[in-house]
Amino acid sequence: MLISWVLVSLLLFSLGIYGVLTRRSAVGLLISVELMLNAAALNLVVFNRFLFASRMDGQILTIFVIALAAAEVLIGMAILVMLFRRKKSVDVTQLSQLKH
Amino acid sequence: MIFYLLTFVILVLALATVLTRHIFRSAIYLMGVLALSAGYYLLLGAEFLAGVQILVYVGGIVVLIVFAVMLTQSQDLIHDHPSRLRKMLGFLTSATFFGVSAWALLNSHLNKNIEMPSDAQFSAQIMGKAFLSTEGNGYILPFELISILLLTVLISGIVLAKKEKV
Amino acid sequence: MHMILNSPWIIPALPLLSFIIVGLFIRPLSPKIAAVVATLSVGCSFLLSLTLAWLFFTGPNPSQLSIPWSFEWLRFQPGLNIQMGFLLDPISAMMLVVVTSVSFLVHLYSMGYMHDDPGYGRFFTYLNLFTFSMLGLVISPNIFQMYVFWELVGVSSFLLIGFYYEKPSAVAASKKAFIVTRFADLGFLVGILLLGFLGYQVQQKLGSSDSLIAGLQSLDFQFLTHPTVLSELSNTGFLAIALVLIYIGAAGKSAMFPLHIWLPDAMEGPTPVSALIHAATMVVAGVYLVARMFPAFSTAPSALEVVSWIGLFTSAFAAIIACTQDDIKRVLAFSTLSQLGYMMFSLGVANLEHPLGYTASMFHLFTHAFFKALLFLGAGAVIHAVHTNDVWDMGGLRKKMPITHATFLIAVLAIAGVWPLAGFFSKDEILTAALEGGHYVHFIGGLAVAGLTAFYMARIYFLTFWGKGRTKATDHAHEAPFVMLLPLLILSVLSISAGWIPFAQYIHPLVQSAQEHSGHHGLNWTVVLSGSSMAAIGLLMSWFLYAQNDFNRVNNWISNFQGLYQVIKKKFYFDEIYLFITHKIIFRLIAGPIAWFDRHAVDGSVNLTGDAVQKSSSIITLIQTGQLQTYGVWFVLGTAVTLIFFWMTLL
Amino acid sequence: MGILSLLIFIPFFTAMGVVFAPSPKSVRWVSLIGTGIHLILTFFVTIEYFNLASADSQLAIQQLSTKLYMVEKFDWFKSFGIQYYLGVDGISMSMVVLTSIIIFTGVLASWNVENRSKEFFALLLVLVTGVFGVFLSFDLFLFFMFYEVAVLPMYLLIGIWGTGPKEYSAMKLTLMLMVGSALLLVGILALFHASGLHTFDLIQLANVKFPKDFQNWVFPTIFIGFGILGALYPFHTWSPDGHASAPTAVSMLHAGVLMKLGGYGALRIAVYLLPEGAKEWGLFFMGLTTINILYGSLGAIKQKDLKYFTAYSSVSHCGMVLFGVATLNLMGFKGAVLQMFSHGIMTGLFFGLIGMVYGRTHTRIIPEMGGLVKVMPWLGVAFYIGGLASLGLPSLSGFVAESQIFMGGFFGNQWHSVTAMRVLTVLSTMSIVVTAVYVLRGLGTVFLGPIQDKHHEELTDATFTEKLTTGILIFTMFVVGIYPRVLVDMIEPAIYPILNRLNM
Repeated sequence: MLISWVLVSLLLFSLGIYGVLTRRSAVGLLISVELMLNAAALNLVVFNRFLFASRMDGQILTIFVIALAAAEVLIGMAILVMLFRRKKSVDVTQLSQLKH
Repeated sequence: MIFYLLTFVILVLALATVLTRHIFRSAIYLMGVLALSAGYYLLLGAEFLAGVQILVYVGGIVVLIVFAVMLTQSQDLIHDHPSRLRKMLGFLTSATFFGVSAWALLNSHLNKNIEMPSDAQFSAQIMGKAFLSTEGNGYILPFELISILLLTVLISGIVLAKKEKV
Repeated sequence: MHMILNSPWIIPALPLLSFIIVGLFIRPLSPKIAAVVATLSVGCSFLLSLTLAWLFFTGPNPSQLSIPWSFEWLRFQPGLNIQMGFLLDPISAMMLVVVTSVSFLVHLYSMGYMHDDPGYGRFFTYLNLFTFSMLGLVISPNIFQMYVFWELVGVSSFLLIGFYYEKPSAVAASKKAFIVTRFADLGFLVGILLLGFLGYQVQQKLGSSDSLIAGLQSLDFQFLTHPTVLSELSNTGFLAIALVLIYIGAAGKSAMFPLHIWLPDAMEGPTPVSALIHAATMVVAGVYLVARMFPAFSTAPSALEVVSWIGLFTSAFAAIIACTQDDIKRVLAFSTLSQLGYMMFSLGVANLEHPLGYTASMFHLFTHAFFKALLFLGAGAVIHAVHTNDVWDMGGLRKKMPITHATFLIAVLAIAGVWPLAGFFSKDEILTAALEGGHYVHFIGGLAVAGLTAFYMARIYFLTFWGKGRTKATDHAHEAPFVMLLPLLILSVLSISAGWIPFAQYIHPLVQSAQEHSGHHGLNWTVVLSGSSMAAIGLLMSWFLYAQNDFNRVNNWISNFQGLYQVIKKKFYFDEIYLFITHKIIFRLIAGPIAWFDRHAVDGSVNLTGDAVQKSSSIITLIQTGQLQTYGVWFVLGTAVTLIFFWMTLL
Repeated sequence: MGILSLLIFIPFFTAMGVVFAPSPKSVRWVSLIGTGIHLILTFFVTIEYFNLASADSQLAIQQLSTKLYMVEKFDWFKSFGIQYYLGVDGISMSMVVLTSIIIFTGVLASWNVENRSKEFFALLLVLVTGVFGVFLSFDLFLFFMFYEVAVLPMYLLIGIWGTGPKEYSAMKLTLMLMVGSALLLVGILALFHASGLHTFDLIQLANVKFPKDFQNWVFPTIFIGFGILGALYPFHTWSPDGHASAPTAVSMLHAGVLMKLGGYGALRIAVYLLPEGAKEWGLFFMGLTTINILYGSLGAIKQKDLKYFTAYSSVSHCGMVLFGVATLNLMGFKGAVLQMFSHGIMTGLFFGLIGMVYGRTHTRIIPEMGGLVKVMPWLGVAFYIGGLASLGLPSLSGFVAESQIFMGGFFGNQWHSVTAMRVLTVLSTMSIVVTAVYVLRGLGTVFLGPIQDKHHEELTDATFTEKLTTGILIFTMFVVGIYPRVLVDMIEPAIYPILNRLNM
């Protein structure tokens, strides 16, 4: 049934949010973001399959999502490396120069 | 039936990725989740998608994450144990989010038991044609854009991570 | 000759003109010419006012009040327009003559007295300003214009007292004089406001019925002294209060009891100033005001009571203090105070039925102006010679300054009330008025004061002119220059002859009703005898104590009631009391806290709002921890809450 | 471009001229010429006004709506009913004359402003443009726009060229005036909507009979909005600080003219458009302003700094203006406008002189100075004339205004209890004594007595420009003092419409 599929992806998405908000290390943060992206992509495919079975748009979009996820992780990692080199740690809680 | 099994396993793995203190182990669990969601795609009849998922996600992105974990092997953060307050706040936020969206979903019109239609004809040809067709709902423009995007990301990734001239 | 009658405004205009011209243009160039021009202008206005008075008194209706010239100055309300004009009636003509004559003589005198003073030109400009404002006050047809010139007179006295502006005591004295008179003017202003309001209502009511009243404005003297108006006013009940308020103004200017403290200190000014302002003209303005409002006062007997009692008390009070003072000018100041008290209480005892008191007071004002001016100028000549005010440093000047001595002696006898001189007649009139009016207390008080006056005046006379010179300065004292002596001589002639002018025939309250005037029915012999005997006793006493040049008798007198003597010498400590009230109470206990309150409470509350905003904003900034996760939390929670909120409203 | 628009925008063009002036020295001359031309033009406009207005001064008594002359009226924002509506009647004419004199003498007084004189004069002239705009505009929106133009340059002028805690006081001054104009805006918009006429035109709005309880809340809002600028009691604290740290010309202009906007607006908008509200709140504000008068003068006794001394005295005198407005009768209004004029001139003179004395002795603390009259007689005499005018000496303008206000307060009106008004009037008449005390004490210590400070001996007397400045102001005070009909005839016809509307 559609609702159970959507609930699952929603649950995955919330876990991703939990991960983003609590992880202290930047890498952990990226991992949770990946999780959220994957849940969103799943949701797309589910809706395409259940509601618009005759069309392919959902899946095409998922491919784009996957491509974007890749690009995002790459940039994330590059920044992470730079950060690590500067701060000698990837603890997100120390990055608070934007306070005021 | 398979659906429930798969869901149970994925949820356990997802919980593990989020909760484990050890970053490396969480990367591995992430790989598990992504692989099993490829299974989902198979269940939904999108074989090509499942292949892509396995290839790109699991093969590419997770490997990249593992590299990153190896590279930033700083002593203090092997065990990422967030403070109680952060856990509490994080849990509270995700719980409210889940509660509100689930409540919205259950009350919305999606709640009717919509069965999976049987006559779905998915195939890679149709998807390929759709990617390159120019009229109607063709995806030629996003297709080109995504390629440019990937190119810039590649270059900038290298530039960013280059070691500064000391 | 008749030109002066229909355009009399020239008299005040001349001093004003010379004030402006001398003040702005001539003074910086050459003080000498400035002095000459100033004196000439006052001289001409003196001659003009003399002819005006002569024409008026020998003219067709000598006792008729008329306003030959006026223009509309300020419009308050349709029924309340203030005219600036010239009022001609017996007392204003008399006052014109007095003011201009004394002022002219003082101008002449101060040419000599102020000869080597750096502010020579400035002195004459101030004198001219004073003469102008005094003349303006005397001729004002309504009480508002009188208030205007009242203030101007106050300012010019402030300027003249504070003439030696380097001396801090002179500055303090001028400040004190101005503030005390200003305080009295407050009462005067409130009186005018009340009177204006009452008059306005009566004018509205009576205006329709009586054509004469309709023409008048509610602050004009003609209106305020009109019998029907007065009867209307008196039954509003407020008339007495208004008149007492106005009397406060008069009391302040004539230095009556509670507000007398500024006159002794006003002696800081140069002597010609004291002669002109604090003897002959300004201080008399209060008496003139009460005389001008006399019909109103007599319809409110309670107000008259106040006037008479304060007058009597002041004259007695000042006479007692005068006996103990050492500074010659302060003695004269207190004697002026007591003579003013005389005039006030003589007005107080009079009323419309038997107006002898009114005539007597005016007569005394007239004569007093001359002999008191003479006394001051004589004292000025003495001070000019020995350069000190203290009587105990003088002595034996009889031989060195014969003319000054002679004129001073005449003035002393005049003020003491010895027979042929002016003082005798006017004082005797006052005492008869008190006696006939049935005010026995006033009569006895008056007699006692007459005795005391004779005593302290003779004391001063003997201490300065008789006995041996007590200090070196008296040895080479020399007679004053001629330009100072001339006014002395003229004044002494006036002091002698003024008594013989048949005053009662001309000066009496202008009662519209054709009531026949009680003629000048000879001297009341009982009063003459008692008055002269009291004067004689006073003279002998001081001859006995002070003339023999050995003062042990005086000293042992003083020694046995030492305490009382000190209290009197310190002028009953009134100066200290007033100083205490103003500095301690007003400045420290009221002005201080207000300034503090303003700085901290009101200003503080403004800053408080500023700080409150500051603090609340700093609390809000706590959310900005700079960490991404916190923003995520607030973001998601925020959206969730708003979603829930909207759903609540939708369901 | 009618005469009135010219009157408003000459200072603005001079400001532009100043910006393009070649050398800093020529900046002063350009602004002087500009304001000079303006003064002459004002003179001609007054003559023009007199022979226009004298024709119907008799029938002014029964008029219900203000009779305007030299009107310029054309649409601006048609959709909102906003018009560019200029006109002049007795009250605004006297205010324009006052401002023109003050700005001319202000420019003269700030003759030796050295740093960034270009911006200084430009800002000063823009400020004056706003003030002229306020006095001549009869469209509420235009009024408010010019009101803002008048208030805003204040911040920069005090913040940059001031002395002492200039940032703090500039900030405080501007913020408090902004609160005032916020209240004002609320009032104006309330009027606009409640009238239903879809227009901001003052004259038309006056004919609308606003409901009583509407007036009961809008009147205090507008009155307090203007009161804040007119130094009403609790909101006056910006005045001492603001004036103390403002440069001479700015505080001359501010105390002399800007505080009059408060009084003018209270009379023109608050009382004229909302008579019922005025009757309701009249006694309350009269009580408040009595505190204002006494409080200001008593506060001034203890002040050590000359500028605070004058600021407190202007708080007390502006209180008298609002007192006159609150009496709601002919003499009160006339007295209020007269007091605005005379106080404007007086404070202009005072602050100008303080600037000149400060330029010489470099101290404004009263006890530190003494016996200056021997060294600078002209300034001493001018200071004393200003002081005597402020304590209400007849033959000077102060007395004429104060006597009108006190007489008005004493005569009362038929809506408030006359005894209460009389008590308040007597209380505020006491201020003439307190003013005398602090004026004489202050000036006595500064100018009379022996010279305390050795190197005060070789100070110089007034230069020509300073003599000109003080001369003009003193001459005006004497003219109004000796022959007040000059002003009274101008103001009285304009007061009657406001009065008739109250009695309607």
